Amino acid sequence: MTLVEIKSAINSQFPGVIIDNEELGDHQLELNGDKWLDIATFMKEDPILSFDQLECITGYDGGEEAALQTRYNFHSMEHRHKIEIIISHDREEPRVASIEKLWRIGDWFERETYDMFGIIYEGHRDLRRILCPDDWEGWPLRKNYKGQELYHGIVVPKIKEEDGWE
Amino acid sequence: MGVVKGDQMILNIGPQHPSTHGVLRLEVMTDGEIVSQIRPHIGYLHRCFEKHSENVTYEQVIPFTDRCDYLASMNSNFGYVVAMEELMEIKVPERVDYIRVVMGELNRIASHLLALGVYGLDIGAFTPFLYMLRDRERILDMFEYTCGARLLYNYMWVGGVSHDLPKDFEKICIDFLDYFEPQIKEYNNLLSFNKIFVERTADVGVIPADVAVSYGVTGPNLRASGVKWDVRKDEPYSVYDKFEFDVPTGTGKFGTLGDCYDRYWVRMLEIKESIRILRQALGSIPSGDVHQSIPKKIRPPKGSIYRRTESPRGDLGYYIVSDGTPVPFRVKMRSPAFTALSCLDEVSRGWMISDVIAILGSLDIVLGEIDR
Amino acid sequence: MGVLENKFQDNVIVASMDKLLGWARSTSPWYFQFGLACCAIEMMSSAASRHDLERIGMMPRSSPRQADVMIVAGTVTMKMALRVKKLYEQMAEPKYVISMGSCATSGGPYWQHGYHVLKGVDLVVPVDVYVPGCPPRPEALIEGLLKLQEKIQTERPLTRKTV
Amino acid sequence: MTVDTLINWFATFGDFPVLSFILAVVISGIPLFLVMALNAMIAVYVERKVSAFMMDRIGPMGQGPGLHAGKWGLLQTAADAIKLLVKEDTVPESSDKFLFKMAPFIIFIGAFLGLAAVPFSSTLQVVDFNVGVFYIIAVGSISIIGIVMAGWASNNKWSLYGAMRSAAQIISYEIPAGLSIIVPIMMAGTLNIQELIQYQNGTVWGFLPNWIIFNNPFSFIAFFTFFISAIAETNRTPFDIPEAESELVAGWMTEYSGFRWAVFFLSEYANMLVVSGLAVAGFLGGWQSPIPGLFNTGAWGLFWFMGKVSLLIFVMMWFRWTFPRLRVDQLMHVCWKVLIPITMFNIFGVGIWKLIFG
Repeated sequence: MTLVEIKSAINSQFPGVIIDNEELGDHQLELNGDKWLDIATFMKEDPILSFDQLECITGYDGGEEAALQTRYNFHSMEHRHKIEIIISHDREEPRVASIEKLWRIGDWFERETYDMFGIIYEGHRDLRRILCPDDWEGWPLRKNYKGQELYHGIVVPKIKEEDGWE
Repeated sequence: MGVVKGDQMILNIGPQHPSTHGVLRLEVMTDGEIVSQIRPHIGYLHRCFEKHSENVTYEQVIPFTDRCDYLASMNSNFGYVVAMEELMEIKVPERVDYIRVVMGELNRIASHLLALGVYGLDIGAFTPFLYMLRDRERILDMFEYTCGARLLYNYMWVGGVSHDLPKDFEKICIDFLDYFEPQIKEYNNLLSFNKIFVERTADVGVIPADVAVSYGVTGPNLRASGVKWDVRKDEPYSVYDKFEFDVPTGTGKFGTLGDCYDRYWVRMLEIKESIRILRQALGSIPSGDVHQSIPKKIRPPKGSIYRRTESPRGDLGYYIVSDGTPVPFRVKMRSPAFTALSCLDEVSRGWMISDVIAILGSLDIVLGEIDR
Repeated sequence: MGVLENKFQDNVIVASMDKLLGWARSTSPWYFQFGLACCAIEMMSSAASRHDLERIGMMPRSSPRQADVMIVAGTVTMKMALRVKKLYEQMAEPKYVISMGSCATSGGPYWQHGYHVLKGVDLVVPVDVYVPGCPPRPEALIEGLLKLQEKIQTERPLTRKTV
Repeated sequence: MTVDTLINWFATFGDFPVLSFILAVVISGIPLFLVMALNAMIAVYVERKVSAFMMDRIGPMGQGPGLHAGKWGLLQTAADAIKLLVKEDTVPESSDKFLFKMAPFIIFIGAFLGLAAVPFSSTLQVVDFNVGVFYIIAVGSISIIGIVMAGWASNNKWSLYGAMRSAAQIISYEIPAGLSIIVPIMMAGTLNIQELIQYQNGTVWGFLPNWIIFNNPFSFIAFFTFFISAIAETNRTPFDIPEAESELVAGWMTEYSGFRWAVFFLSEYANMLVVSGLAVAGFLGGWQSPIPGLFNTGAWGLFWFMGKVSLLIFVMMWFRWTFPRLRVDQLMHVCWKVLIPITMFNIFGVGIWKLIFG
């Protein structure tokens, strides 16, 4: 299926969720995040779409002014077509529905994005940090991230030049 | 992890343990020897690949991709440059494509050899591991001859490769293949058809096809479950569509479809397929300049791309966002070992501790790639 | 050891005993199977058929209690740093540490932007020999081990230390 | 025998039985300990070399700076032993310290007592019991107490798993081992090891030495069941699940360092010697020459005995570096559902055989 067909399939089921964005590429589709769980369920279970494989979840921080985004790459083993869904979140309080129960790998991918960007996936059963330690501070992949100075008494940043070592 | 009940005990495997293949920690809830739940803890090797890529130029990302999947660095490079070339719409000379395929397949053999050998080690067989490492050493020699590095190559560049093939490389490579092909029989006699090995792996840790797809398991692990999915065939990149090769899938050779033995055996068959590809590719490398289409300055147009390639562990995807500057805005690596590890909990429930080690080994994880 | 360590005046018998102990320790430095990252693969290669660490008497042990040399092979992250320290503390005296590769030595390529990477394992455990390289070749690791053996041989474990 | 001879010799000096008994035991015990240490050192060296050659390596070569470990690394194990002797003796804070310290000695005692009844030659045997075979099997299971103590006292989960696996394994495999060794006992009609070996004098089928293994088909099978059980009892691959390196780190030895750990090593190799010695005595003619009637006297006995034992130990090493490891339930399966029925059948078969041909 092409993007247009997928687009119309989603649009007929959930009118008005697709956000028009001229900058998007061939396989990309920007959606409104409010009904995301329902749309995802539809995308997985509809026999025409049948996106049975969640390829990747990418967190995205557009910078100070822009929004945080979650980008989902889906692929259908059955029909061999693919699509990328983009959902934007509020910067102050990034929240979106979790799709962890639909695709089991969503569990770890969402945990990773939470760990790196602080995007909260509502309904996730076990939303903890996955790569960084549990007591790590800040969201490392946000553009305004400042690394912490000490971690359990160990110096984190490189020792500065004025200390005589570069 | 649930509440520990009367007879249960939490066993902590790792981060330092001989068979966690790196620094993985498994929190295992056991009842005697039987495992009731596993909680993997990863991130002990989180080296901030994605943060680094946002701070260095596009060319400089390549050495970091090397270090992610350190067993198949060529394939990591390959995935990145394929994605970049698609983003920049560069057409590379055919010679470059052939060289890349040769290197990628050689590295696939090397990676599978290590995976199979270490798997033998997990089951308790010492000697096959050293035999396989001995033969892997010869592949590394060829890489060293080509680009000077043994393990982390930084060989494939956007638009080309760093060095042309050295003198007589084709002959050396064919010599190696002639030497190597009979060795597979030795491995089979020593390990694959060993009764104890079959007993330990057949019927253990079955991943049904639908579970595998839901967990995003790819590569040999998915194919062992019977799903015929290989990016080289289904979404061909480079010049893979010019070669004739089969995609081996699991057949339940000694047990159930999708068990540990199938995952082991699919890798063994893939080595043979790689040899087939290599023989075809080595016979027909066109001549040309490998540097001619390397751009002076890499400045991709604004936009983003998600491209996956077939690394020895499965679908290796790169999500690259460009904002028009020479520094990537965002690079995300979709790691196949990450998804493979995530299904460990579901697959190992009800098996014994020894089986958990067997299942973990059969998934062939590389922690560098999981934690990035 | 414990009670006997550094308790004796320097004389010819103590010196020969020192020499014997130094010889024994340097000849059988069993290393700790503790691979972290890329360098662990090269460590495996050096133990395998072609390079064969057992030639110089090294044997892998997977329990820290029985090992003498800890080869820190790879990047140490913040999450791992405290574990590395604990493993070092679990080893029995005399214990030695080899920092293999530039990641373990200084953070290596992850030095500048690695918010989660420990900038050198010497921030948590004392290091005896640094082996440069990313990753070091097996030959380089063996060179480092030979240097360590030389160092052990010059030690005077029994002789009282004079300041 | 040595002990008896010494006691008799002391008796010629006067009548002090207790003192002469103690003296005799000590005098024959010290060489036994030396044999044990020497055995471990040689066996470890050989094992490292054998494994290296099997793996396409060269093993310890004593390469290194300054004073290295001699030609071909011959002094390698000596260096290992000295190093382990002076290494720090760690006792974990949370362990049961008394049991932790005791365990190596218990294991050592098990191996040591077993060694005392091994017939190195027709005269070279520390004690010649009238129930020697039974005695070796019995003291062989003392070590299991030590293993369970070590595993429990370490307060480490790996150790606990190792100890529990080891207990289950050794106790289970005692049964097929015991049942297999009944075959030679039935044939020779004695429990005394020397008499058992004497029984194997002469030829069978005209040309083969009259070893029990060649005597009839049942005893032939019995040798293999005994050897397999013996490997399992010494925790060697493919039955090394108690110390399975890739699963349990180092099993019940995980928390031990330095010399206590070396004692474990010592006992393991002594155990190998004991079980191989028993297999040789029971099935392979003990110190009897393989060419009936020739080279059968004095020191030749020692040579033949050690030769056969070394062969069996070599086979054990060969197994170790070739085979993968079984799982716990498969191990039990092999023991209870395969070996024990076979050995039972064997005993029955030998009984019938003796009735008809004996």
